[in-house]
Amino acid sequence: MNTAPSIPGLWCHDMIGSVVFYLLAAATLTATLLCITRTSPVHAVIYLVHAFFDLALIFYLFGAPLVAAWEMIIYAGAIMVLFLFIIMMLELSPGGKPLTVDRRRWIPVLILSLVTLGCTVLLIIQDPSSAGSGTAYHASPRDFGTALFDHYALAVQVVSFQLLFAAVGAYYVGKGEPRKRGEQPS
Amino acid sequence: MTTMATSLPQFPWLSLLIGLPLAGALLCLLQRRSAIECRWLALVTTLTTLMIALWLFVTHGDGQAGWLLREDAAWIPRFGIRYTLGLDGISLLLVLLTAFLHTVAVLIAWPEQRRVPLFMALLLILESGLMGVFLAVDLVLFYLFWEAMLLPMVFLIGIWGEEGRRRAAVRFFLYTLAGSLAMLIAMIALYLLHAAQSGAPSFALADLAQTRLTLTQEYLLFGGFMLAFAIKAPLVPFHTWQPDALSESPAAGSVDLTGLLLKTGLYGMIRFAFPLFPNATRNCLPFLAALALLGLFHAAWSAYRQEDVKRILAYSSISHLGLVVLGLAAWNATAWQGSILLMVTHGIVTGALFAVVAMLRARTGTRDLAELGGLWGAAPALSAFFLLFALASLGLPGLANFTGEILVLLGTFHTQPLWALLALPGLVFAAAYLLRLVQGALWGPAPANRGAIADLTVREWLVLVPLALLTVWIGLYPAPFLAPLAGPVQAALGGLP
Amino acid sequence: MIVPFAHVLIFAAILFTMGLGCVLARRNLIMILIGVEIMLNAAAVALVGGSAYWRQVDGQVFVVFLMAMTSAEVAISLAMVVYLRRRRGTLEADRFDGLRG
Amino acid sequence: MNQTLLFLIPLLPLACAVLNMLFGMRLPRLVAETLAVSGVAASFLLTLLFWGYADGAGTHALLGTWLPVGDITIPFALHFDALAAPMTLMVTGVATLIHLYAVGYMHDEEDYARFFGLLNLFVFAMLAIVLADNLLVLFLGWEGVGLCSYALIGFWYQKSENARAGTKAFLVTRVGDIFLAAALLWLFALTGTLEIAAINARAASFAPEVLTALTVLLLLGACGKSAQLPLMTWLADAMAGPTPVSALIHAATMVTAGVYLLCRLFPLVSLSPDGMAAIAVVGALTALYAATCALAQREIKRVLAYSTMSQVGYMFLAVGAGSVAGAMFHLLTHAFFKAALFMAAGCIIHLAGGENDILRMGGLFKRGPRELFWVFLAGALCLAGAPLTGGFFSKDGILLAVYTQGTPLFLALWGIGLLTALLTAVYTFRLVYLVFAGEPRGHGHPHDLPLLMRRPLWPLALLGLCGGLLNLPPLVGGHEWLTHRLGTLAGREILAGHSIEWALAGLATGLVILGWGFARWRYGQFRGEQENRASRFLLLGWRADALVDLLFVRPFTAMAGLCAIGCDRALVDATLDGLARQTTACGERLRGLTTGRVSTYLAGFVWGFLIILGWFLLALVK
Repeated sequence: MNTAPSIPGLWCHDMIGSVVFYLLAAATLTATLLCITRTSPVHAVIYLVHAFFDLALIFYLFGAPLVAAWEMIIYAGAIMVLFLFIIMMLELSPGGKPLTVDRRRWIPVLILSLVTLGCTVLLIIQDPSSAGSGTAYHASPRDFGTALFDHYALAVQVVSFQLLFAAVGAYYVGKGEPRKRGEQPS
Repeated sequence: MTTMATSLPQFPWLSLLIGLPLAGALLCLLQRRSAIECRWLALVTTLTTLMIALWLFVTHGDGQAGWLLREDAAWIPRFGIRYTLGLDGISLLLVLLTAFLHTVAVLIAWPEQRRVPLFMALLLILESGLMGVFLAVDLVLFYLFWEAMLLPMVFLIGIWGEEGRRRAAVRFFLYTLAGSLAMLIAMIALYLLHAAQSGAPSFALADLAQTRLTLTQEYLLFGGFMLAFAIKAPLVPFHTWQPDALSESPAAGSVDLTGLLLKTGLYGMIRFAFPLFPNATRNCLPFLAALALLGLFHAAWSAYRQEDVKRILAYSSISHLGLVVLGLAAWNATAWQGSILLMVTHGIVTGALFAVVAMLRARTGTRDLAELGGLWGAAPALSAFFLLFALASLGLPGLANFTGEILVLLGTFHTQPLWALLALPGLVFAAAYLLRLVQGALWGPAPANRGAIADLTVREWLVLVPLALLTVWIGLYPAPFLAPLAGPVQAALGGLP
Repeated sequence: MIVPFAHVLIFAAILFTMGLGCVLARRNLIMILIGVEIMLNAAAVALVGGSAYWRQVDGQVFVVFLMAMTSAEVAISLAMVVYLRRRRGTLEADRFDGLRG
Repeated sequence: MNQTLLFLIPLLPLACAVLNMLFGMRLPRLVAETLAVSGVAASFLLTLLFWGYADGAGTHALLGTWLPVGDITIPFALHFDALAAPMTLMVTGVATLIHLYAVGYMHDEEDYARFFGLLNLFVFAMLAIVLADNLLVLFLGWEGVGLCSYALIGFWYQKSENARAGTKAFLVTRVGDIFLAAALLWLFALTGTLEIAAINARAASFAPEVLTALTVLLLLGACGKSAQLPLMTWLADAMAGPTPVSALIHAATMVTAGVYLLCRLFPLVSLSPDGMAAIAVVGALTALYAATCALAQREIKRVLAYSTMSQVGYMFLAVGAGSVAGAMFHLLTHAFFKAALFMAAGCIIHLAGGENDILRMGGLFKRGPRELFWVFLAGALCLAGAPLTGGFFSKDGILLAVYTQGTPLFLALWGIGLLTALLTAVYTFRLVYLVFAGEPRGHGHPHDLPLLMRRPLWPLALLGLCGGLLNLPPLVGGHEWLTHRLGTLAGREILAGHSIEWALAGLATGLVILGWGFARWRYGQFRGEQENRASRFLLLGWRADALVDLLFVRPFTAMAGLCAIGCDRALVDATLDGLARQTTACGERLRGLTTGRVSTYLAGFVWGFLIILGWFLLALVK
């Protein structure tokens, strides 16, 4: 169990998996780099969403399909959208400029998208869960659920409480300052 | 010492002594509506505690050595910390004094109007902490109570004090905290040394006293403990917090501070510092005596120069405690008995003086000696009490302080004639500053702009009469108060040179 | 395992460093939060990689906890961003120095 | 009878004092006064009743334990013996008469309960000294009389000078007390007991140096209470108190306590020749000093105060010469005539309308009650030592005892004694002439004195005149009753030929006549008193106050200032404040680090992280 296998997993014998990993890693890093260098927060968030797509693929590659799904749903889907909402709500982007189509700006996006898309197709063709002889590690949702709700039941409870507190806290902080009595509404 | 525990499970009187005031304090805090109820609650609590202490005094005050009562329970076994309380003759007297002075303090604080529940609660917590200090035998427990009694006092000064209360409270806090930190470090070091030697970690006094230490180690640890005790006592270079704290604190606080808190330092020396480090103690006795003499005279001189009545009393307190320390340093049974008796009588007499001065201040609105005067014509009863306690304080035979002082001097002369002779002029100095105080307050013409002054109220009679009776009683028949000391003092001296 | 575990860790480390750089270099609160997200994801990569390496499901479980925590953190911090924007009218991190000694 | 009843002698005045202090103001005035007088009178009668107890070695009485010192317990115990009995009788008797006088004297005083309470308390304390069986009880009385003296000198406290005089008296006597206390501690350390008889019994085994040191300590202790050099400055100022107080405390009883102490411990004291010489020297010098001062005083009571000091000096001289009987004899006669003089002086001041200055008196012989003149004259004759009065015999006895010592030192002291006798006659008759002779120079309106102020004078004056009978020398057919009564306690036996005795008596008589002649020549007619430097010097008591001020009070005050301001504030407090300021400054510097910006903290965090990482790397490399 805890002895590291000396030979890398089965999936590597056809080398496709490793190539895909390196490709995805490179894509992720590129996207992240672009993300953190943007001046516009909207662009940054979009690049980050892209990076999360790649990460989700890597997770899938590592035999964690459930985590990959959640990465997509929660991170890319919920959290980043929340970011976008806030950015837009507060009008943080340098807006007002007409949307000019600058071709050069599309080049990195296109390359990244192509890489990601290619990797996705590759993975769909070569399903890691069905392909190998079973020695590669793959956590089925059943295993995952058993571990989560059996062994880590208490932690789940704690985390859920934390989420509840966060929700309450966010509500409290976000509702704004209570207007003092007699003060004119601004 | 540890084997003295009685076999039958007894009623936990000692825990009751600590717990009762604490319970009273909680009740005071819980019902914060009525100030009157709080006062009565505090009075009933302190009176009950006094009854218990008196009962213990009557039944156990026969001068037996060793623990008269002992309670022991495991508390934090991993570090060898136990909940151990012990009562011997020395602590018996101090417990009695604590219970008595707190009853008086509640009566003194009766007219307090601001935040009465909190005031009474703090007073009761203070009593609880003091009881704990005088009863704890486990070092950690002792330290806990030691700090626990500090905070209520700081708040009493800081909230209800007079004009300069903030500065006084902060000074008091910082000074004593610095001392107790030194003690804490020394305590832990001793614990670790002992644990390394015996393999059985323990904070019990009797166990730690068995630790084998090199002389250097002893000096260092002894210094740590003595710093805390010397600041609290206070010995002279560490005394400047005390006049501030005493003069700025409210009346009940002054009584408590001078009567009891200062005694914890001396008690700590007797109970912990001396028996834990016998060799260092033996070598440091002359040094201690020098400090005591220095304090005796320095404080007397300083007292002579003060204009503030409460500061005069504060310095007189330091001066008297110098004599107490001298008696301890003389290392002689008679001197020790005298010192401990002087601790008690000083608590009563100086406490009474502070009470009288508070009454004076309530009437005249000033503490400045130059603005007082001619009090005898206006309030003879108050003045008579003032004079009585001042005379007791300057060591008039037949009044309380004399018995302690003469025992200290007799005992000291026996072992160290020179020290006793050097201390003697202190009697004249005490007379000088106290008579200056009496002269300024009671005699002379009354200030022109002072209105009529009422004499004592019933409550004030209730405060002063017991104090005066005790002053005379101890002055004329101190035997019952000396009796419990015989055994413990012999035992304490026996272990050493 | 399809790649050496060390490579996975190096990847996670680079990602983490990028996030850290973002947090340190940017002054916009939103960008700082984005940097924090990147760092958290780097941690997730390491966890999933470890899970695959040791063939234990626990790493993935922790990623789930991490996501839950992240969402809580994001919820609160974005609420605070809104709050600060309303109160102070800016999101420049260096403008907020209420803790200055 | 039970000997514990002896305790009634001191305790009755105490009880009356306590009653008067607690309830005096609520009782009718007459009850309070009766209580005070009857308490003292009752102890006088009790003393007479118990007279027989003093026979032989005397009687011990034990009331109870006081102070347990280790294994020894110091009790409240009395010892009523041949030395204590006459003293007790004198104290209670004189006190009774003075109490009666005081009732008249303090007739208009509002605060009578405090006065009589304190006066009774004083009698108690004095009796405690007289009757004490151990030194601690004696010390109780010793401090007790000091307290009463303090409170009574400052009785009229509205005037700050009065209260200050009381404080001065207390402080100066307390300086003496610490020497007594030192002697007490030393004796306890040497013998393990404080019982006077036991100490006297064991004194012979002490080393000579120890004996001398102890004697000097006791002497200094006695000097404080008895206003002898060098602790004499308080007595003249003590005259600020009411006259009955001066009569009782500062003439008859308390100031003689020092003499009594030395007599009590005479077996110890007498073992040290050097100590005895010191006592005699102190006594003689004080006698001369006080007599010179008395010559120039202007206030009647101060003249009497200095004369008291001078006469007490004679008593010390007697003790130093080894004659306890002589000292006690003079003590008793002096108590009688000096009390009479003081009370008469009180009447004179009363008649002169509160005027104290003898230069503004005069003419009282013509205009005042004749009775007063005779009483005063009787007292003055005794004081001057006119032949056949009590003062003559007692003073003569002392001079004889000194003369028969024979050493050069004692002969010199004898010369001083003779000179003092001459001066005494001069200032006494000066007083008489200035007060009674000539025409009135003041504004007094003669009026009748209350009966209670006149009657008590007679018995005292008579006692003074006839006091010689107490110890009449065989020379004139007496039996030396007091000496026989004292028995072994009487000290050295004085052996002198009749011719010497006659010669000395003649010499003394001659000196008195000489002094009287001088006074008559100088003051018979009032010629005013011109003030010159010498008289001013004497008026101020040889400027002793200024000297004490310079030598002790100012250094004390300066030291107090140094301690309170120099040391506490400038040194300790300033050091601590400096520490506090340094700490604050450090904090100020450090607060620059906390910019409050997230970026700064993050940067710090990263740097810390990098350092830890680097440390791990270093460890790895090693």
